[in-house]
Amino acid sequence: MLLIHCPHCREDREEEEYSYSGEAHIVRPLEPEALSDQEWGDYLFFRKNPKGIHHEMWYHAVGCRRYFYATRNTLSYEIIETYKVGEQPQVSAQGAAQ
Amino acid sequence: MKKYSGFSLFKNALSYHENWQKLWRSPKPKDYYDVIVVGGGGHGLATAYYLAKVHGITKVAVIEKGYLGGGNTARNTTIIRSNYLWDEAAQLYELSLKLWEGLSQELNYNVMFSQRGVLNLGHNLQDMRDIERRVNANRLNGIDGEVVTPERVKEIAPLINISKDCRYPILGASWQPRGGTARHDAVAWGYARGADALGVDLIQETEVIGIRRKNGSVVGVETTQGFIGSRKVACVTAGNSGVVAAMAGLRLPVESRPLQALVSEPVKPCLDTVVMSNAVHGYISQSDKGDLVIGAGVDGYNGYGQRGSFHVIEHTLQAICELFPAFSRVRMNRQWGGVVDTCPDACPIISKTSVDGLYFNCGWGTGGFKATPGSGYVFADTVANDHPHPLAAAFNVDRFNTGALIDEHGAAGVAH
Amino acid sequence: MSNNIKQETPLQYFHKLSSHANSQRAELFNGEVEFALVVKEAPISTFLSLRGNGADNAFCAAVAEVLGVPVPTEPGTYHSSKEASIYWLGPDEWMLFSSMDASSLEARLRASLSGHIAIADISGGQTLINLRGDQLALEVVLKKSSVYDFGAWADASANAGRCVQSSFGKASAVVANKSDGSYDLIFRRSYADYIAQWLLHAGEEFGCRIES
Amino acid sequence: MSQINRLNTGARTDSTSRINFTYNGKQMQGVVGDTLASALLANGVNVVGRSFKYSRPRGIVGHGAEEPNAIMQIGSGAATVPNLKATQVELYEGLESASVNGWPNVNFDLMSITGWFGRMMPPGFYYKTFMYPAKLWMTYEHFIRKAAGLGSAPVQDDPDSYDKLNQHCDVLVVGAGPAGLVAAREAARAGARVIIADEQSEFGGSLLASINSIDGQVATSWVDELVAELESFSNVQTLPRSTAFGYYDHNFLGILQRRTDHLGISADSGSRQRLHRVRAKRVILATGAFERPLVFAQNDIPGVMQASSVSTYINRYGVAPGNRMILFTTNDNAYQTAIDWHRAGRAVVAVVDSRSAPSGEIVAVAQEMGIRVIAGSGVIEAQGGKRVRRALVAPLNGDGTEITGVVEKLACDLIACSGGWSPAIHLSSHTGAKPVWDETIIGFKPGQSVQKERSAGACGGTYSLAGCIAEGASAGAEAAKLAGCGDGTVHFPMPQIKEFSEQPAQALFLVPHTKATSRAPSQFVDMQLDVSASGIELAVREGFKSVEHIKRYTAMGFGTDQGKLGNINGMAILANALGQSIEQTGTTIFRPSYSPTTFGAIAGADVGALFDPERYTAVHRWHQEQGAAFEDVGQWKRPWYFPRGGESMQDAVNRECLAVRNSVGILDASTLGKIDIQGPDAAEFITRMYTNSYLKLAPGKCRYGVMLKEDGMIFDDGVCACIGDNHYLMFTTTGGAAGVLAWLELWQQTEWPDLQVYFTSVTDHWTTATITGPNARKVLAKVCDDIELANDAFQFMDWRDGTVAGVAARVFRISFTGELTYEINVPAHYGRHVWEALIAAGEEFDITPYGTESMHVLRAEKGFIIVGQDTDGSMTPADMNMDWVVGKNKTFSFIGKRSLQRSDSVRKNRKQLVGLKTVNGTQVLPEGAQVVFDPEQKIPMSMQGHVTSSYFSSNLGHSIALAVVKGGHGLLGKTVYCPLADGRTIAAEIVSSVFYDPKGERQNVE
Repeated sequence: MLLIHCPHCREDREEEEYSYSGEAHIVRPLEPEALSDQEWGDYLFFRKNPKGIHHEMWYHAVGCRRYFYATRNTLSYEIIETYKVGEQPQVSAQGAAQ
Repeated sequence: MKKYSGFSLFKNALSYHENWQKLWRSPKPKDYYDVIVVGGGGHGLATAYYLAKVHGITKVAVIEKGYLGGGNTARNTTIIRSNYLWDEAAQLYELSLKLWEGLSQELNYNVMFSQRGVLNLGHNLQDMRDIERRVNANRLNGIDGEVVTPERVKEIAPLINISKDCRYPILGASWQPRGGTARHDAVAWGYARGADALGVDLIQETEVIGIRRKNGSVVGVETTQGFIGSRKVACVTAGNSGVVAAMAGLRLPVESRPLQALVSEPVKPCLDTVVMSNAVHGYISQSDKGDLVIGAGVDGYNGYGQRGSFHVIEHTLQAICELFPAFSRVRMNRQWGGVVDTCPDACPIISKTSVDGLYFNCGWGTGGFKATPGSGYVFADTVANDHPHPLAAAFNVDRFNTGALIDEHGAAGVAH
Repeated sequence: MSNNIKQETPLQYFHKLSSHANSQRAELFNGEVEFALVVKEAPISTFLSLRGNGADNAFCAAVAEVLGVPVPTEPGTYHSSKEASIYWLGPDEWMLFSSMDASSLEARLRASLSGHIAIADISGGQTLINLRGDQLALEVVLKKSSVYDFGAWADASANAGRCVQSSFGKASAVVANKSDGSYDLIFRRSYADYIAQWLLHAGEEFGCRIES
Repeated sequence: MSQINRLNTGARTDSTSRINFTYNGKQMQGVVGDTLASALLANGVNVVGRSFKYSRPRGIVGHGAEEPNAIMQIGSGAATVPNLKATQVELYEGLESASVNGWPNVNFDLMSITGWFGRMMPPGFYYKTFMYPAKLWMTYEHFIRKAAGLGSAPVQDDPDSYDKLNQHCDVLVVGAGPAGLVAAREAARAGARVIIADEQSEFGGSLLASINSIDGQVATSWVDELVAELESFSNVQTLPRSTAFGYYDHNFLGILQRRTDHLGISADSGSRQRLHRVRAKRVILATGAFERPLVFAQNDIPGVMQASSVSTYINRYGVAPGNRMILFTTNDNAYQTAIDWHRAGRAVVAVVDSRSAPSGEIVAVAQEMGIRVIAGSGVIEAQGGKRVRRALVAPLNGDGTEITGVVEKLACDLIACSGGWSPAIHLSSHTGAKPVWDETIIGFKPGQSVQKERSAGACGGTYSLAGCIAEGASAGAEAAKLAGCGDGTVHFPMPQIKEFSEQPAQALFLVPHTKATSRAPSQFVDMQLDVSASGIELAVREGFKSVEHIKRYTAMGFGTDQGKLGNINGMAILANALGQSIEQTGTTIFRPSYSPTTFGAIAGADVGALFDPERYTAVHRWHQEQGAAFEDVGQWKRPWYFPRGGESMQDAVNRECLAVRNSVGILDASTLGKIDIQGPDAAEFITRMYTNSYLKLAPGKCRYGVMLKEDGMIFDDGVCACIGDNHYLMFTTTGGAAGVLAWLELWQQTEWPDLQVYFTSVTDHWTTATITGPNARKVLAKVCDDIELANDAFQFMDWRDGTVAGVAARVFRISFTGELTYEINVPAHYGRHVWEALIAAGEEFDITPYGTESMHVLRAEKGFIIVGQDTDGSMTPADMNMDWVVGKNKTFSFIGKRSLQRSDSVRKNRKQLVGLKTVNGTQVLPEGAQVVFDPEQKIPMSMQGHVTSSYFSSNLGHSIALAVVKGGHGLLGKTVYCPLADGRTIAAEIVSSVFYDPKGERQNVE
């Protein structure tokens, strides 16, 4: 039962207010027509799905209606940080490994 | 392998049970195997069993990081049915159901497969259209099923509430009499014992930490007990598929999510079938011990923690109390979570990969347990022949590139 | 518009309904209020959704000029005057509640704002209710209804001006605290029956009445 | 039977206030303050149940949540509750209780399986038999199931209600024993918001049964003062009768409060039980410890009890459960029970101490009282039938593994046992903290915290009272500080406490017998599930090694007591059998619930009418008054049809459909999602989301659009109108509204934040009355005089602002029926007024309200699809014959476009939308029927598609259907077949999906 800090509301709020929206920082290809089926399929469906540090999107659906990003450990469920769209994470899997 | 029977039980009781044979050996890993199965859950053990039994490939190791059947095999709600919508899925699950029907005898191990029937409830008009569609398709595929009225639902499960006045009244259901439940641990142990007797090495408490490749082909696996060679590595690691795939530099179209379940305290028999409702989200049956066994929906976020969020449990019990108001006073004894690998089309991946000799069987989502025998059967065939079994062909990973998905979400919502 | 045009508030059919499980409990509050909890629906009013850049001083100044109330830029706060309240809903989203006419208010705002803004009249789709009564009853009913930590607002009278959009039962609502210790709730019209039933149920142990 | 075991000493019970209750139909009396267990013991009841597998007689062994045997059915009828532990049921007047097993009764049980037959049922015996012949398994299972279960579930609806409070606090203290109480006090004084919860009826924990003195007063008085002090803090919530049953992520705990169960009546106000959903900044676990039983032969005979429970019954409840007691202990602590028993005036036969030279202070005290201490010995077997009659005592070697001398038989009727203590680490274990074995306390302690919690007192392995209080105080102050309150220093002084200094206890997990474990009478580890030491050894013999395997094979710890008593002994016996240490063997993971938790309480108030919100339009009450039948669409209740008189549904739908085509009908379309879109980049954004372009849509104009997911499959559709410069109104499907809004926000906020556009849901703002039919204009004209309605002035796919029935309205001329249609939108508080005005204006045209069913028929006649019915998430626009809606020349690659070019998307024989016309026009195909080309083929048949929509069209006089068929667009004129479950096969011809007015001329009414 997660407690998630909304970077816009600047409060810790209950999980029930949010919905999960998948892996973060997947950029839509600028020229989809230029991609092979495999490259397009990769963008559509294939995910990192790591056990450990994961950057992901959350939607404050019953709240400020903003999407934002979280760095969360998918094993311990610890939320290391939340940050706004346009910002970069302070913690990454590579960084955490070091 | 010494055969189990009422007589063997009697004979062993005479000697105070001091002479029972071990169910399986605990061998040291050999240097090389013809096939290494990564993952000692039900599917992995079944794969090893059928490799040995059907294909005569006995130099097989099953490598399990924990204990046999300790993952989702040990954590599911044991529902078995084959009334899936799409031909591809229906045929695979029907193969599985047919194998279930003789499994205790095949393995000489009572997996307690109880064909008490499965009801899938419909609560709105679209549910009922989907049920009609699915049952019609099932029947033309040779799978038993019928669409039943609320009154018939009530006959099958007398404590269910079929009042028209409740929030989401039951408008009808699909009924598959051949569906039911089985004793989950016994399935793993039965396949393990059977595989072991055919010469398969079951190597527990050994974790695969790398997949060694040479020129795009598999040559073996690195484990916590050292390197073990093999030209064929078959990965069946539900809940960890993405992690294992990453060892070979692959990504999969799967996300690992928590799936939760719970049981009540044991109560006297009061529900003799399996009741599933996608619309209100609850799945319930009663075990032979008397526990009400209840499954929830998948949690909303990725997670490997084998636990999910409490509000999912709350929502599920709201649904159960809606369906069975009398169960409101029964108490939850234990709850737990597993990790399911979910695919975008709610169907599994049984596939060769871009790495020669590396095979994946994953992405079963919430539907893995019921598929155990069939999954093992077609995967063993695919690995043995290095060519997809006809029933596995549609489940290749390339479908996510071509777009030929098998969308079980379409009519099942959640393919439990 | 002429006076014979019938209007219905979302809770129209709930006015004067009450729940009261336990007469003993009612005696406790048998003074001027017979029910420990009173839900009062505001008359039909103006609700506007306002979108814009809260970091833009010109935007804030223009809104304040029209409304007579400063724009709350601090998350989870609202400002109000006799005629209007403005609630922070998100970093670029506010809800206006006012007794002023919707179309003229919208027109005045549009006239004084420039750049990328949006105003939508949502008067027909919202209602505001005031929840007042015994402090314990208020506290319990809010705890029953929402996952939000209203306790963090502590002493409501000293901390009036807080608002939040959060869950309310299985619906959602904007909840704001008032200096008199009561709370305002704003929610969507289609959920009104559900929320009214929810409140009557949640308030039953204290006695709960809905009035217009 | 009278209360033969009631003492008249100063206990917490009031022996002068009698309470009547029944047990298995027999009238009995207890006193105020009793639990059902203490009352049964007072009444001399020995057998309270039969064991699950072997139906052995069982008595009460504990006094709380750990009790494995005294499982009761409480109450009767709708309010009955199965499986309550008698030790946790507070006695009330009129309480009805019954044992859950035993047939015909617990004292005389025909199901009892002992000796030889018991031996036929070792762990795992099910797996080894009942396999042949295969078809008989269901029969075998039928008999196996007869023995299943403990109590019975009610068969009637629950008469009680439940609720929940969402709680947030700085410091949550679980357990109100000495450590918890002082922790709460320190945290409260530091100004923290504190919740303290305890499972028992009153706070105090072990002190409620203590005869110690604290600060010169009786322990219970000290507790009373402390509780009063806590209750005086406004920042403290005290929750007695409240069990913390689960510890979830991020310091979220579930606490179940039993509010009325102890009153015994189904309360007529408020909730029976309340679930506190607590989010705490810090948690202090002060959950105490469980005494560990001793495992010896026939240790399950009634009269074998936990030593601390015996003391509790004496000191707290004033009950001495027997006459002649043997205390069997491995430690000093349990000597208190011998002293308590002696002081109660009953005979202590002996203290059997496994240690060769017990020398603690308390040992001396006992000996001074004249109590015989048999050192270096153990009770190796209990004997008796339904009550212990004697104990076999034998000298043991130093480490308690072998019998070294002659067996002595001692007569007794009570064997009180203490194998030391096991910390109650359940909640800590829920968090994922891995328990660690501590040799000094001979038990598992909480592992490294992974949440913001710490354990204090006995649950952390600190057993002295002074130690518990000191630890509690510092934990309370520290937690408050970490939550931002106070400076972390302990404020209140330590109380003065006199305690005996204790000598080390001995680890003794299995008492040896003269026979091998496999041959000795059963030495029970888990009483409830009949798991014995020999069963564990058998599992090891069969090759199981993992503690989880053993647990699953033997069922150890799966009972409703969750192995609170048996687990540690079981792990130790397993470790011994494997020849490894307990540390290596590890323990199983505890999971919620700590103790069983009522389903209804977890469901809370969200059942019945509040299970899920019902959303209503502003015209809903009018529909109800007209007797409409309703359909669930998402959370909305929509009128399905409006039966008149005794009309059947088909009759009503026929009439409604004819009315629309022949005159005029009216539909409440308010539930359609409506999203207001504003901003300089609105047109660009919308064009990226829909398949077609909106860049050139002028104000006053509408356009129909289809939205795809990025995989190219249709996910929503609707009309989008240009309201003004940079201002649009998007309509969505009823069920898709929230999803579409979130979808738009997702792309704008995360992918294209540079596009300036805002979205606002305005669904609830508008009431939408759709009037449709050749007379629609005439009706509208009667109530609207400021819009020029002429066909060429207000054209198809236009919209206008105006006044309808005196109300400012926005009128769209779009059509989902193919008829002349106006969708009249007004703010919802005018909804009913305008609706009724339209009904009145339409009276002369017999305006006919119609529901979703007729709407579906009318659109199907026109071949218009319904997303979610005719599509299922695997359909592209081309599949739906809607290529015309895909903007081929759009410069931006709109969402889903690329996927339309994948090899599977351009495959020739995709399922495609067609019409089906049954050969016999009176036959209506069932929706969901499968389509085949050859009905004579063998099963499995080759299925070509299925019927998505099917109706009888009263306008056309025959049935119509829409279907998706492989390659259907190229199969017009082909006859296909639908083999049905009822044995019929219906033949139908593939036709155009547009059945009616194919040229679309109907709506051009001049």
